[in-house]
Amino acid sequence: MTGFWRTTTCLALMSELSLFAAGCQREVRPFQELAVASARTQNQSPFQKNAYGTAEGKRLFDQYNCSGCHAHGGGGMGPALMDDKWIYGSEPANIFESIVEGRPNGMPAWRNKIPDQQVWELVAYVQSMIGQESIDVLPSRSDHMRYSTPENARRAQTPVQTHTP
Amino acid sequence: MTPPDAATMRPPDTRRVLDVSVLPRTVFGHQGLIWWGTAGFMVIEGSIFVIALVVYFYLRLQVTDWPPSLPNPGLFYGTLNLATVLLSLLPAYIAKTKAEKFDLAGVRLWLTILVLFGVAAVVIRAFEYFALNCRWDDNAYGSIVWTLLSMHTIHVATDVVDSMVLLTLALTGPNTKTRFVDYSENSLYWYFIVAWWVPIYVTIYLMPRWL
Amino acid sequence: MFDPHGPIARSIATHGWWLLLMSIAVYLVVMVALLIALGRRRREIDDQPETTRRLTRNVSIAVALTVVILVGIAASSVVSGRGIYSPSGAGAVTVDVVGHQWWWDFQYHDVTPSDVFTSPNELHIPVGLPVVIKAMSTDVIHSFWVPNLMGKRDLIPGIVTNTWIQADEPGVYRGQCAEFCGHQHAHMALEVVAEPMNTFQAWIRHQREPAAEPATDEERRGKDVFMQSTCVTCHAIRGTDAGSHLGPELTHVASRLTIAAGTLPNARGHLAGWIANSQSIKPGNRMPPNALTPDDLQAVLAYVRSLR
Amino acid sequence: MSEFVHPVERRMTISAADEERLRTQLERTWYVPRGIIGWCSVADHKTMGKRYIVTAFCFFTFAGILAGLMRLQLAVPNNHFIGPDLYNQIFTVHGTMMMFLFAVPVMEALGVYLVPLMVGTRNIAFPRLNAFSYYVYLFGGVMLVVTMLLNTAPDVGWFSYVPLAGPDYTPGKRADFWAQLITFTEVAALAVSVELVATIFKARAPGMSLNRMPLFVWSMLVTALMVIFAMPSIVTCSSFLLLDRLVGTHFYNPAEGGDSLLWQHLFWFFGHPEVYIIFVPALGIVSSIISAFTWRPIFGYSAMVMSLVATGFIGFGLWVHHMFATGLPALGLEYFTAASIVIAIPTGIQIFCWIASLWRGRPRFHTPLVFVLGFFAIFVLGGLSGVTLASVPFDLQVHDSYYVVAHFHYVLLGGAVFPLIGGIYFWFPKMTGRLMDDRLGKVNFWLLFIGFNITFFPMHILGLEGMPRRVYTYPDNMGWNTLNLVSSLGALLLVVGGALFVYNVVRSYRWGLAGSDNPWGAETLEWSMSSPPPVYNFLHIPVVEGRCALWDRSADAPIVTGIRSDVREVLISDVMDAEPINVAEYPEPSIWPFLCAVVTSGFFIGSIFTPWALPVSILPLAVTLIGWFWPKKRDRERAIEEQDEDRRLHDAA
Repeated sequence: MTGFWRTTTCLALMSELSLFAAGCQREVRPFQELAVASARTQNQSPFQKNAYGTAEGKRLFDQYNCSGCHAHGGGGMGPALMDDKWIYGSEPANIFESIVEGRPNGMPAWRNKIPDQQVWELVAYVQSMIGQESIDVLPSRSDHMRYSTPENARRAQTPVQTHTP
Repeated sequence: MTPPDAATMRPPDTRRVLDVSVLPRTVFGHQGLIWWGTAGFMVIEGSIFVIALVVYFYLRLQVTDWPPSLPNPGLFYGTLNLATVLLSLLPAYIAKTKAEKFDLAGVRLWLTILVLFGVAAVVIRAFEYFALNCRWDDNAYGSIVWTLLSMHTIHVATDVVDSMVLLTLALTGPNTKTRFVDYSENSLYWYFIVAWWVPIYVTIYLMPRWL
Repeated sequence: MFDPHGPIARSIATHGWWLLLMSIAVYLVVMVALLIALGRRRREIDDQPETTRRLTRNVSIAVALTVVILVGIAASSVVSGRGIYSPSGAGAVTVDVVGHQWWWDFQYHDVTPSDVFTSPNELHIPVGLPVVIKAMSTDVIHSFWVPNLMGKRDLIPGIVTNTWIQADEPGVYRGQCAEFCGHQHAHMALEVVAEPMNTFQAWIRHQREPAAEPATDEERRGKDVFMQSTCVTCHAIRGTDAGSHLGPELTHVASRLTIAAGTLPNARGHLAGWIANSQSIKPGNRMPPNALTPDDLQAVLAYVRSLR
Repeated sequence: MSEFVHPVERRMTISAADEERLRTQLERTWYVPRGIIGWCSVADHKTMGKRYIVTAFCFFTFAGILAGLMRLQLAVPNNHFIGPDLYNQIFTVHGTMMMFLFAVPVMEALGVYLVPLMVGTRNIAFPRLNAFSYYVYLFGGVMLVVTMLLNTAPDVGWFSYVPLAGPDYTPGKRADFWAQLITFTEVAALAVSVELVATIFKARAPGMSLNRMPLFVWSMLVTALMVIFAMPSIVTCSSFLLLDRLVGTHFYNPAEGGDSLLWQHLFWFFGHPEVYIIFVPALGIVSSIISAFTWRPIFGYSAMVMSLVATGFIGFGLWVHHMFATGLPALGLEYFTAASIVIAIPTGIQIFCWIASLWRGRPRFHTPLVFVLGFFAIFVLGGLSGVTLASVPFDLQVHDSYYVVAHFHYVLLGGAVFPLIGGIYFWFPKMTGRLMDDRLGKVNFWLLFIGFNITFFPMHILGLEGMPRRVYTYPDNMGWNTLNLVSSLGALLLVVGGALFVYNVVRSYRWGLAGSDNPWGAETLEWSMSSPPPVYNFLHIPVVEGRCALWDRSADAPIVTGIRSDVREVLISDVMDAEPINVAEYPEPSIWPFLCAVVTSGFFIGSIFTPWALPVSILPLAVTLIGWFWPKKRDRERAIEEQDEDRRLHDAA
């Protein structure tokens, strides 16, 4: 009996601790320390599992008027980013490339206009729009008019490669 | 100078005593201790309800239209629920009287009826959410309406479960006299929940029509 | 509070000194009473009704005195408050004070839309005249505070409130955000420049002008670098293609006293460090590091320094 | 239940053997279980009270270390020792921990330990709830410490203003941990308050009518009632914050009809009474100490009680004085100025009454009294600076400046922590049976007193010179350097003083002089039993004959008999006059409150991450709660006893 309770307690405490451990990466505020340069080659966003970077990405998405074409991810002149269809790939490096190099039919190249660090933040946010991020990292509603379900309340999508918008 | 402590004096051979063995061991109402616990939590939860209602009216002052660009909530299920819980006061009252007479059979019967009413209230409540005509994340109005309704739902559901547990105890025993205090306090708490549904109902369903 | 230079600050200071002196007096009286109570030579037992009666009387007198003093404080507070809420005359100018994380934008309105301009982190006001302030914020709550001139006014998103400011002597007064607003709350300062009316009007006229055209080759190259690099994504320079208002406007940046919201003096070296890596100076601010080549950086510096 | 049954007064012989038998039986009945499970099952108010106090002081130490780090960072201008990101977490956790995990809990803990002893009963009302509240508090506090160590600590200030703390400006989970910490501590504090109110109203020894209640008990009563009415407000607003962040509600989003000032109203409607929740128990401690060290009852008992009650009421009417700079209408502000000033009157009355008490008695300058004198010197200054802050124009200038930092440290450290430490010196012999070293105690006092004033007095001037709060660094040319350095050096003294206190506690606990039952010759009931008190508190429940329970006790004072000693029976009395009216039975120790606290904590922490925590936790929560209240062996016994009793009565009839 004693052993049972002790195990239960230990398990409960350990699961609490593991929740905390996930916090380390999520909560870093990487203002400048990031080795952004190496990220591209590793095909991994430096802001993976980082809530601050993702939230900055969300802010930039708004400020750089990405919504002008992508309409908060719902799509308009540009393709929707909230669905599971991905024309140019959904890997971080693909999204990075789409932003930096631009894509045919209207997506401008942001090379030299947005620094790499911010592009990676945007990549992190774009991924979070379809729930490709753990739930504790996804942004919640912003202090604007409501436009759709907040990112952390959306159903996660499995990206599918398509060739038609 | 010594402390003015007379207790150091030697006590006399026989002592004056206050024999309390004759006092009752089971009491109902505010003479007993349990009532104070129940009352304490009712005050706390009541304060939370008051604050939530104040927030409702505070948010009302922030906008011109109410509900802001949303339809009014549907009246049917909320009113039905109001009727249900008001009717349920009767079994609650009878269960309380029976409990205070240590009438086990009466408690079993009326507690069962109370549980049935409670379950009905919870089921109707589920429909109420659909009749609100808004989502919690639509705007602040939706948020406060959902919160008010959910706060009350949690109370109703908790007390229904509580009543079910008590009913089980009433059926299985052991039924000590203190247990009858619990049966009685359960009805008191149900009164509290029903009483709060009236202002919350008026706020959720009628205020959008009046304000 | 010690060095008031405006009617609001002065009225607060007078009232404040009065309060402080009163507090010190009360404090001394209470402490002396306590010391006497402790050090008093006393009889063995002092529970006689006479003593109790005397103590009751003294305590009652003390309470009555407290009430009188408090009523005085309340009255004084209301009286000096009246002068603070409403300006001492018609406002000479109306300025929108807009809080951003972590800088200030002062927007000077005008009937002619082209005459509207903004002056980030530097508020110019004419001496001796009340200036109406419309306080607002675009993100979180900030608080506008220039200790030498006035008390605080919170800038709250979604709410616009009016207050006023006035300086009685020309000078530069430092202000700082007083409501915690995130990482760089500590480095969210501003300068209030109070100047005589004609200087002020000259300043207004100058600020309305579009940016100066680059004069030298280096400045011209700097402008090209500016327009083709990340700078243009956030900053506006009137008279050029740069029109983004995410960061402070730079049309007359070289005329300002400080950079980075009162953090550094506006000198070439500081500016170079700021452009290259502002995060080492003000960690967490919204300006990203810029990996410009040394040549490009020098050119941009030359251009920006020419924007007087 | 109409007619009162009255207890029977008579004389009887109680032999030493009888008492010995009673003692043995009570010890068996009111046992404190041992072992790991036993440790988690304890329901004794003294054990829980001591744990509460020790835990609170652990958090105090942790938050104190954070304060030391802040002073280190601010010692010199433009310091890069701690960056803004870490500094913001540090000052937030410092404030949050001091307020929610130290100040309120430690005062309630003292109440948990002392109130049952002072009112003459065997345990606190609802002892299992008490155990539950302790574990919830402990888990919540540990959660905050762990977040601090893992860079996940809240960084939005202890006041957590939206929109900064909202979903848009604080990404990640930092602010959610803050909001849930509030839930943890509020659940604990509210539960303790209900227990205290029930104990004070219903479990007083016969004869202790309301107008004979010790002032400490009065202060705990006022505090508990304030908690009950103030904390729902912050529970509501922090839950709204969590909902905004987790499921996207719009309570604080101005773009969708919400309002960021709503947060400030709700927060300060709690936040201002909070200050008095911390401060009022300290007033009770001061009264206890002064009366014990002058051997005189406090002068003006009725005035003191009225002042406590008035403070409790007025404390709810002045929350807007934290919001003077938001631009609310002037007339409203003037009302709140007046209300804020009015609250100085009851406080003044109490100060004057204490001075009169000291005047009338012959003070003996032991460490506890010395700390109380320090309280006078510091608190009166803090109170006066508080009056200045109530004035709108002055407040507009110094609001959110270091003047305010100085003010509330004078009020909270001087007004609450100095009496508290004095109180620890005072009650330590009762809790442990050993006296704390008096000489070290005085050194301790002077270190803390001087260190405190060196640290915090310069902050008044810094604030008046325009230094804002909550800045991680400041420029070089502002003229703030010297005073900041002085302040940081003073903090060093405070650290030494704090360490000396811990050393004195530990040393005295092991090797201190053994104290008698009543080493100070104090008046209240807790000094009537052995030190440390037996598990059952009172061998015989006493009958109280006057306002000073022990001093007014006659040689032939009656005692209460007829309470069963083989089960945990306690006497329940009337609210006003403490007439015995019935007898209640307290539950045995149980592991279920602990398990319930574990599940509750799991739910609270889980709901930081996902709303699914609610449905997932409902079942385990229901299981632990039902286990908590499920009938035990004792209930079956009792049912049989009652049947026998009924049969006997029936036969007799």
